[in-house]
Amino acid sequence: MENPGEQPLISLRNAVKTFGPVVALADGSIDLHAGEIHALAGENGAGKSTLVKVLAGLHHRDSGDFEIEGQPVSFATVADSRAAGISVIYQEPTLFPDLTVAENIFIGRQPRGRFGMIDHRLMRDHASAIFEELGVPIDPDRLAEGLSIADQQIIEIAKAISLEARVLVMDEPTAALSGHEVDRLFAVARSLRDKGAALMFISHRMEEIFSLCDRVTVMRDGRYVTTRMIPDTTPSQIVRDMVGRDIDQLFPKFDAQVGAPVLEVEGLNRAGVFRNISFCVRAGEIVALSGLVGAGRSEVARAVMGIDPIDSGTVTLLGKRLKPGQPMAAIRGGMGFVPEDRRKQGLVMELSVLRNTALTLRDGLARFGIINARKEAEVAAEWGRKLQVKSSSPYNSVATLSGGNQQKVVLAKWLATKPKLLIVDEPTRGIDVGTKAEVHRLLSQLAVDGVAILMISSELPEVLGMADRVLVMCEGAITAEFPRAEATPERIIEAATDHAKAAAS
Amino acid sequence: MTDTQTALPRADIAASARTRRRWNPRSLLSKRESPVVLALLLLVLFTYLANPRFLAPQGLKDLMLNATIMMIMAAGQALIISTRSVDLSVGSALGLTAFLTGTLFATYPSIPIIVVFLAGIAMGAGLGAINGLLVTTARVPAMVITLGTLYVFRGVNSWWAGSTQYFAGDRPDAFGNLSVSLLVGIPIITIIAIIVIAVVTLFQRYSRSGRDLYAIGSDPDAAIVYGIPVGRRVFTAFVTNGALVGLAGVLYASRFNSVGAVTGTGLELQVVAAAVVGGVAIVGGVGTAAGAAIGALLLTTITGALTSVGVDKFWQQAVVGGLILASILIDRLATLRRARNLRKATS
Amino acid sequence: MTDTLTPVAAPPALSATRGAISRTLASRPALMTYILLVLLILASTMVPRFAQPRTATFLLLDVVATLLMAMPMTLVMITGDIDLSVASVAGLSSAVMGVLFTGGMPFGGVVLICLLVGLACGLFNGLFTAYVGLPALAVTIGTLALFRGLALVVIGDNAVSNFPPAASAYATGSFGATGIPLVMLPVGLIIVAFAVVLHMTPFGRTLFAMGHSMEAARFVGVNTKRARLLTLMSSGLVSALAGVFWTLRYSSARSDNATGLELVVIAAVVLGGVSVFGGKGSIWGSVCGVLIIGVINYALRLNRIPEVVLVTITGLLLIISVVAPSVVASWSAWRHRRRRAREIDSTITTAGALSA
Amino acid sequence: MSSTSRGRLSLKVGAILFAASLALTACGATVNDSPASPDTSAGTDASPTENAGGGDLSITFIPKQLNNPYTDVVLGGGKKGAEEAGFTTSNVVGPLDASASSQVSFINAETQAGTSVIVIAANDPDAVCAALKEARAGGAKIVAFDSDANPDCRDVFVSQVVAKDVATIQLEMISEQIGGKGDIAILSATANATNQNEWIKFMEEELASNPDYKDIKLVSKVYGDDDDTKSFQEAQGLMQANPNLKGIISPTTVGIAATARYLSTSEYKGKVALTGLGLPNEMRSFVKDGTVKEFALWDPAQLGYVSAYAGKALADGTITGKSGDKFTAGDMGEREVGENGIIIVGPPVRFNADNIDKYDF
Repeated sequence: MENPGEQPLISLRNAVKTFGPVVALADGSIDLHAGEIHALAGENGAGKSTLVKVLAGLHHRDSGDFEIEGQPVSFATVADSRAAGISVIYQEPTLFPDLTVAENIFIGRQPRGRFGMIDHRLMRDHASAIFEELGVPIDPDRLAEGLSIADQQIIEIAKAISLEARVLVMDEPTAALSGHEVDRLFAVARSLRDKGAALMFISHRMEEIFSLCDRVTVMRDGRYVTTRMIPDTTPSQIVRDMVGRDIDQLFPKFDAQVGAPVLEVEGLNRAGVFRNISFCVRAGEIVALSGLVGAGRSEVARAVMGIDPIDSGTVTLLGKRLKPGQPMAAIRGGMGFVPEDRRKQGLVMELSVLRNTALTLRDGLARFGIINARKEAEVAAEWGRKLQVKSSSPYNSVATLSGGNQQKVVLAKWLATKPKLLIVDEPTRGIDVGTKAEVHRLLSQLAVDGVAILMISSELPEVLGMADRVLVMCEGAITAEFPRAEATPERIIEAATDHAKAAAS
Repeated sequence: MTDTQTALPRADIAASARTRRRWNPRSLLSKRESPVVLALLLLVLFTYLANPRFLAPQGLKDLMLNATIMMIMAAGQALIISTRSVDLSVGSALGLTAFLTGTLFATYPSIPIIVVFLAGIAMGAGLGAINGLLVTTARVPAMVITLGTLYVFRGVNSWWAGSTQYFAGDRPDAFGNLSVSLLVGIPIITIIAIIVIAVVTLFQRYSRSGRDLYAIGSDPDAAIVYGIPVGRRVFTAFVTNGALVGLAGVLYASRFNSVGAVTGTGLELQVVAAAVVGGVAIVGGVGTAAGAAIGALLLTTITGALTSVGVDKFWQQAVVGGLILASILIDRLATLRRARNLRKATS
Repeated sequence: MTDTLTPVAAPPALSATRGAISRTLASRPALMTYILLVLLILASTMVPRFAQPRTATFLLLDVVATLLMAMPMTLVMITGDIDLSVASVAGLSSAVMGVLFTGGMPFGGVVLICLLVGLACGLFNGLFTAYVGLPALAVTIGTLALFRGLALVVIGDNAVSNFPPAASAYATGSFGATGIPLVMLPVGLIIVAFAVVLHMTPFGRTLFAMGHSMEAARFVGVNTKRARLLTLMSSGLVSALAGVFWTLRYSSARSDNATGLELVVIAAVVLGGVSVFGGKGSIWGSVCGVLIIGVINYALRLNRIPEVVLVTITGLLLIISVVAPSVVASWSAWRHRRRRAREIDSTITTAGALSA
Repeated sequence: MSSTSRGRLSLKVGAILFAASLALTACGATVNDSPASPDTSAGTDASPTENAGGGDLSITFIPKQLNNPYTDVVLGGGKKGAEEAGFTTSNVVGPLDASASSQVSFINAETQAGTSVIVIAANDPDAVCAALKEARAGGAKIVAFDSDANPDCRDVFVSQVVAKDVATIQLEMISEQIGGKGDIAILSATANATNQNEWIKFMEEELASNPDYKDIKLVSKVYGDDDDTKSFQEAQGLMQANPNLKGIISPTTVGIAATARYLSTSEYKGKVALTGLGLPNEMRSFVKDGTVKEFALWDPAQLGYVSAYAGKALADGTITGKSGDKFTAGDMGEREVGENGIIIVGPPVRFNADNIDKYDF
């Protein structure tokens, strides 16, 4: 790799990590040098997060070499990696909701005063000092419960700073941040680099990688692909490295006949979550709901489905007004929902493929209230076949499937209900490239078949490639709507960070 | 990590030492305990108004003595519950240590009292270690494991004791006097209990491993991600709780007339209830040993108070049940209100 | 009959790992059946007088209350909740029965009201748990005390014993020479009903889903609150029925009837393969769990082995039943890891050889 | 695929095994049906297989609960009596808690074991009744002792003493100790204990009718359930709720010991009188420290002893339980069955500082 003369601070070579039959990391390699910001790029499911967790000591690699300053290391626990100076900020911050902000930063290393007792006041002051430095007004005494994702992220960064880490790994730290928060974070990151720390930065946003980083390593399908110096490369080159093929293939978009409105949402409100949400989705149309993480997109979808309560507003499906808070009514009316969090919401991980697939159909499969087990198995098998779910047995739990196949099971169980409206929330998050294209093709085909689709996605290429219409949300309000022809990355990002308009609506 | 390598900026502590030193009243008790303290004060007040004898020296002494053993056990249980576990075997463990105490005095009449205390605590800790080991190594819910050891410990106790019972006469007077003699108006065993509970509460608030327990209860998965030694901490919590139960067992032998095969039967749910009433959330993460102890005091006081004001004794248990429900309900409503306020604040 | 009681496809706990051990674990109910059979055979050959119709009578009568309560408990625990108040509901139902019957109410009406009282208790638990959002463990610890307290309030220190002889005879009688108690007919019907509901209805399917993930269940349109309410109400209702049976069998309506039975029920159900975390379990497994404890108890009692041993064995069984699977799981996970590491080693060696 | 067949297979195995088990138990049952079936004669020689040998008699004691010192003394006497009376085997079984229903399954097991004589102290007179009837139908003789079962379902009841004597002696003692006037209270065992309730009834009648006791007022009755802790706390409650209390009668050994322990450690020591029925070994220290002046009890060992002989006499057919039947109870001499099948053991003894060291039970 580059800089052959200089010894890397951290070097991971040919790391392999498997979970049962799933190979999460087939060949993970990366070198981090002191004083650099190193981007790690790759599609969802490319193995970035697994690699991060191996660095963090959270996962143990099955094989491969791991060296710090030339010394082979093996981390048994997170504490080991932390002791070696590695600090990780995860994609989804995991704070302790019952502890204070200050305590969340210092847990396990609280400053101690007399008699070895924790000096809570000193701890608070340390936290305040870090927040001051970061320029964020967070009360160190408040409980972490109920903090916004952006604030949680800041606390994670504050923790890394307080740890005096020499390696800081940030797994998509900007996903939920607003423009000026991102700028602030970058300033901090640069100053850390200038003081000699090694930073690893994971982001899907090319412009961020190019404005912040010095080098970039690309991964695909769990394997190391290449490492390039940022000044010597271009975004399109990296995207090619990531995808490994032409990008058009990923977003097969068929021409569909746009028909009558299927879903009409009027003036939906929920205090503190979203407000004045009105839109419509027609048969055969794919409408994307875009925006930053935390803008309230998933919450709107959940409210439309009736999973979350609303304060006011109406949801009309095929001309029939749905009672709020009753998902079953929405499902009976022809609504399907592929949720954002496959593991927690989309599937019952411990249940079998069969049971998961049949779960949406449970009432339809029953005669006189008794489920016909054979029919249940047949229907599940049929939809498994249609979506080409690869599993060794329909009686195996879905936890044993790969992410892509799990998502197919989720899609299968909803398609089995023959929905008129399908809401898909981050439909391709964390699944491999091949399956991703399959999912996209499937969505296109559904649209051709006259299904109305509401798609939530944080991936701009997906939004631009698939949507007939793009709605953009910012801070709980819809700030823009673009037809396919008018949607550009710049416009969408602008609307997604249009706080002024969001506040005005 | 060496200074040359260290690069992350760190706030200069001296410079940041705030002038804004607002006094923080969260010393030993957080506000979670205030409802139960208030309830206790009101209960004592009303009972006193109805029957002044309730707070006569003897009444006060009885009040404290009744609660002492339950208070220690509730404090220990608070440690366990704060990690999102539970220990149902405490009644049986108490029986075993109480019987050990009786046996020691009967077998070695001249044994120093302190040795008996240490033996009881050690045995309790050992029983706690069995629970802790099973829970942490087998990774199965503490509730099932301790339900199992509830039966096993009780079985061992019955086996060991058979029909043997040790009575007040079998023990040195000095030992029995621990639960009789007063020091500044407070029975000695109560003083022991208060000291122990204070130490446990301080541990919870001011030690790193104590704080780790809350982190584990707050979000066990996050605790693993953070590198908190979850297994070791939970194990330690079980051993500590065991030691406290051991202490309670020794004090039980001092306090009550006889110890035998069935001593302490059925205490487990009362102890859990006391902790819950004292503001320890059953889902972990919050609550203090002191709160749990006050919960125990409230539950034991209510029985005495109802008798004292002449409420039909048949109502006592129902009142206790209502109290448990009320306390978790209050807690829940407070949480809901907080969540609503947060949502409003962000909108 | 077993066909209906055994879940059609018990999802393998560790389908990632193959081999004989995981295969055995894969169907817990079958394993429980086997253990029960071995116990029955052992008891019949080694315990004098065990193999008699009377054993069926006495043993089954002993476990009827536990068996009844275990049915809704299985549902409640599969959903991820727990009901510690079952024995107190039985006590309350017994107390109400005594007072109303003494008050001159006709027997049928008395039983009906007892069942309604049980239903109301379940409703109370269910509202607090599902709709107010409190943990079932905490709620039912509270109602454990509350319902037992109400039983005391209702009947106080009294005991009522003059129930209609026909009713008592029914509660203690058996089908002629078979020795099977008469009450096993309704009890059997209740077991079948619960098995059908849990394993063969849409409602039952959703309970498993809820136990594993409340959130995922809500996303497929399950009214999780109503489902939790219903399971807890069924628990109240059946516990009250168990209380009525208890009263008739012992011809004694008292406030302290069935005290402490909740832990026995939970122990039996967990032994039968129900996970306290929810999502796992079967009616047949729970029936086996109750019967296993019942057979051990009765066999030992016939041999005049002290109660102490029974208590200890119950506890050990419970611990083993939960520890064993996890020990086996971690062993096979370790084996898997080793095998995988070997595979990778060899792949890398091959790859290395090729590239070289 | 493999998993599918695996699941099905285990299901089928389960089904077959279950069916087999039913068949097996059923077969086993039919084969072994005869030995203990009810109609095998009500004779004393019906004891089954391994008690083999014609006239072998077995006796089983079922106390209120095991692991209770008083029970131990009673059973000690019972074992001695059983041996002397000629029982081949004698056993003690029983529950660990004194709840109403817990004795039933023990009676059932004894019924099935074909035990010739069951001696029982009933926790609840009615709860054990059906099971006892069944045992009698199987040929067993039932001797109730200490606490009576419903007279319909036992042959005889061996009573410690004449119930009225117990009531009067306790009233006499308390009256002496409080100087004939003042408030008193009773701390009993369980609210359903037959013997306790009978004594309490006699005490209430006596208080109402006897002019000697006209200044004594019974203000409260509480129940400690024969549980040390509960009794202890009930004693506390009594003191608080009744400021003018002069004396407590506790006609149960657990209750009096717990109350004595409370009084001896409280300000009421020596001020509030305590009497009742207690075991000398348990009460010795309280008599010596002045908490208790005097209490009473019969010799519990004699109770067990006579019960064993009564069982033998029933089994031999010497007596049937009807009034006027007579039998010889070993060293205790001849005893007569009184009204309702009650056999009286002997008068209670008073224990005080002067004589307590002479007794060891």
